[in-house]
Amino acid sequence: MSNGEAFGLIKLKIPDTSLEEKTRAIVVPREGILEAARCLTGQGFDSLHNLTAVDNKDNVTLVYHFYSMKKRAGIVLKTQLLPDDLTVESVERFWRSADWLEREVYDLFGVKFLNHPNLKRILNPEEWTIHPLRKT
Amino acid sequence: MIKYFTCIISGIWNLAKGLFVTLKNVFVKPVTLQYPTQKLEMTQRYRGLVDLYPEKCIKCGQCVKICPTACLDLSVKAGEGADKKKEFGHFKYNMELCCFCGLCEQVCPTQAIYMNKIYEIAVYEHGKLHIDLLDKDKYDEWANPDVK
Amino acid sequence: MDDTSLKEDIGTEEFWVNMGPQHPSTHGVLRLELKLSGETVVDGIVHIGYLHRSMEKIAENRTYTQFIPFTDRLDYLASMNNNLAYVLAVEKLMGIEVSDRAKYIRVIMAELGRIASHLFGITTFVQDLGAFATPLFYGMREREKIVELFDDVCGQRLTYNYMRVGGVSRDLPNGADGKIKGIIKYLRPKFDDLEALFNSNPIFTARTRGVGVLTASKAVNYGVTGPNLRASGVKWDLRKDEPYLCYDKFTFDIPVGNNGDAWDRYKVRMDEMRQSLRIAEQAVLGLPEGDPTVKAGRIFRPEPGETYMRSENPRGELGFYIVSDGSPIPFRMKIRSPSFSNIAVLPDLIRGLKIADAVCVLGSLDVVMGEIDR
Amino acid sequence: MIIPVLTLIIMLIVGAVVLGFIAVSAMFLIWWERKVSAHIQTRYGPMRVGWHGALQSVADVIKLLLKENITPSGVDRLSWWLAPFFAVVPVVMVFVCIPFGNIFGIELIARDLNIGILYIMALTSICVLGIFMAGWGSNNKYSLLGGMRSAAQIVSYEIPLVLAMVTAVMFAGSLSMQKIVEAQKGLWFVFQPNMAIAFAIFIIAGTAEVNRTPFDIPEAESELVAGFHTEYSGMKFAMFFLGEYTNMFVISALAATLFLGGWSGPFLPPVIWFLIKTYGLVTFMMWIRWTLPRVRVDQLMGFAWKVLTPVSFANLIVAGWILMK
Repeated sequence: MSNGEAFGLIKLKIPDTSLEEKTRAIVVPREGILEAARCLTGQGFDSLHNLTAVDNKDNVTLVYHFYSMKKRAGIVLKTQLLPDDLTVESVERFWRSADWLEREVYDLFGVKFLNHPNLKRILNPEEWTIHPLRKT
Repeated sequence: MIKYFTCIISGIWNLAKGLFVTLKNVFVKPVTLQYPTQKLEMTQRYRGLVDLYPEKCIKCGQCVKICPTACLDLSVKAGEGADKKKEFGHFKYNMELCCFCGLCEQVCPTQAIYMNKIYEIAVYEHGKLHIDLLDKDKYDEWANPDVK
Repeated sequence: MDDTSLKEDIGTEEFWVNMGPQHPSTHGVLRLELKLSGETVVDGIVHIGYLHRSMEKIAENRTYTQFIPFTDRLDYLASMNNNLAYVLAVEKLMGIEVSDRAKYIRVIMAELGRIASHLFGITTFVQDLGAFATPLFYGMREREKIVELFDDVCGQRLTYNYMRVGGVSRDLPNGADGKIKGIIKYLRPKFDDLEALFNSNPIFTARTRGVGVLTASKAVNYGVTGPNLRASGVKWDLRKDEPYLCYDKFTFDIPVGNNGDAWDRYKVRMDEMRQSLRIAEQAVLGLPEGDPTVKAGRIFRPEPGETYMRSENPRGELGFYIVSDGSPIPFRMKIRSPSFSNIAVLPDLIRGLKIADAVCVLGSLDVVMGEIDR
Repeated sequence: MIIPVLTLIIMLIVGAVVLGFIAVSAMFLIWWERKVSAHIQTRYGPMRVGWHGALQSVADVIKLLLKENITPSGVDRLSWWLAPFFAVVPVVMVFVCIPFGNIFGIELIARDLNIGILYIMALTSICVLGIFMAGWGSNNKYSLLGGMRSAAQIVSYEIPLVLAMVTAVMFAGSLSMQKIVEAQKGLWFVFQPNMAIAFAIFIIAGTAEVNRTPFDIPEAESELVAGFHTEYSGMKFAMFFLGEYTNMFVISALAATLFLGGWSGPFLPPVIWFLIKTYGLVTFMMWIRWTLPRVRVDQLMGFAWKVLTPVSFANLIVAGWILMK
């Protein structure tokens, strides 16, 4: 399954989805992340390989790398958050690997994952108030 | 019952196999060195402390630019001679920061900066970690000055 | 005295034990909080971050070449492989093609690095089981041959900084291929010795079989990769499934476990070392001529864009996600380290085991704190 | 008046000789263990102090003697202070009836008790008290776990140990150590099939009794840091060390006496024979230690109750049947 096919499927569920030109990444709106995750688990993407964020100054982009061991395919999913409202639904209920990866993103970028079971700082001391990888 | 005893006997046999391996190694010559008296010879390409041939240096500053930890500090002034050849202001090497990556050595166009074979780099005074590369005798008092 | 008051009087109490950051078997500065009921682990919490150096922030202030020495410090037992993973990512971002000789040298170095890392991983694991120091010393002795070769080739014994974007820093020295063949010949019987020490040892098998079973679906769900994933029975190896360099030219097998217990994780590593020897042997026999080196001083300015490249490290899949904005330094770099995902599964595995088994499971996962904390 | 004084003087001399021997033997064993482990691991081991590091243990003892005596806050003072002594004193007392052989007709045994074996059995079980007190008194969770493990382990391994000893006693027909040695003048006990089994059981249970790998769970380095002696340092730690190595010597000496004919042997003087056998067994225990991994605590108990105890009991019954015949 290529990015294009997965895009088609997600597009059906979430009309706001777009495909990034250069990287062929699927960009979903923030509200649609759970729907997209449900769609992807249904398609056999059983591994959330990597989750990270990029601070583009005007927005913070979350980048999810999914792989499917059975289909031997991988896709990239992105969602953009505005700096004044860094909250997004956690996908921990679909992929347990998201637990630590989301904690790391929270620690380094301050993105709050809603409904995360244990959203605490993971690398930095808990009493810190800053998020070191933010550019602003 | 038979299984119980065969289990015990095969267990003992397999333990004995492991014991034999260790016994075999008792008769192997020890591979370690008696360190301060015996020393390992450093290889041809060993990356020890940064050293400099001042006469070869063309003061291009590439080593300073590529150093990932900014441990080299070079200042250049215009020469007083007629050809206005560049001259050293200072060339300092901060060994505290150095990560011994060897990039300076590889980037140098004239092989002026190189890494010597000194590996015993503990000193008693903090100041000695800041090394003046232009000083000819800078490494003479180090642990093994004969290995240069 | 009735029953309830008796229970209150001599009732048992669960207690928390703090294991680490200074503890003989936490492989560095991992901290585990274990809730124990007697000898049994009721719950465990993993605390990491004691070795956090913010590599990702450092990367945002270094040029692409300058960051290579820092990758040495991620998984410090497999620096060669980290170097390789990083330069592969930058090459993918830049679209650089590497010469054949450089590819072969990289494969040899990566496979020998894998053996060196697995030797350390297995023997420290056995040390955690209580075979104090002897297997570790054997492993170190065998590893020393590989480290000496690396020392010959690149001049350092731990932090190699050998790979370069577009090639390698230096060609192999004269006689190195003979030396590599010698190492391969030397290592084969030594692996037999190590296997004789552990494989059928009843104590070792009793300690590892059925301990810390990681099922395939759980492993995939947790993002566990590398030998730990293969021990759970998932035949997934990037060298075969998404071949990079010239791995598709070599014949080798992927060892897979059945149960996903500590024994399988040990066995997969042991078998993998033999396969690595096979690959290294084929590579050194087919080593092409040419110049693998590149100029160190070149400044790379990739097009604005991003890339994600992962490669098979000894501990799993090491991925580099690099975002470039066209300048000589990366805009953002994320290091997806295998141990980070592998250790996250630990609390799930040790629940209900004895404290000795918790140590066994931790050892069998073979994590390196340098890349967990980054 | 003369005779009691003379007895007292002889007692003091004997005591001093035994204590001196214990100290020297423990120091030798520590050095020897370091050498054995080093050569198994293809290292040199201590090489600097004296010939091949022979005086290394002396240097270590001096260092331990000069160390500050630290008492952590929160320890249970009484058991904390008494534990090291409880670990050493019973082991030293065992030496009363260990037969070293004879020189010029003088029998080298402090006192040949007619209930020698019983006395030794009683004393070796006291050692566990010291370890448990150390574990309890340290106010440290790791130490406590170590102490608990130790109590469970030593109590369960006592049974096969004693059963194996009883087999030897039955064959010798006496509880006195000298008589047991004399009973083996013709043929060592170990060459009889069911005594060979008893010997194997004795060595295994003895290894467990002295807390050495593969049964070293009370101090399991990789799990419990150092187990019961985590908090101890300086001379108190040295006492535990002394106790451990002396205990090892005692178990080996017992095995040599009960099964390998004690000091009896051809050509060489008896004392030499005794020491060769004992140190040979000690070396064997070291060899095992540096090869095998550690068993888990439940496996350890399972092994004691499911394998060693039934086998030793069956062995005892067979021995009785053979004797009755």
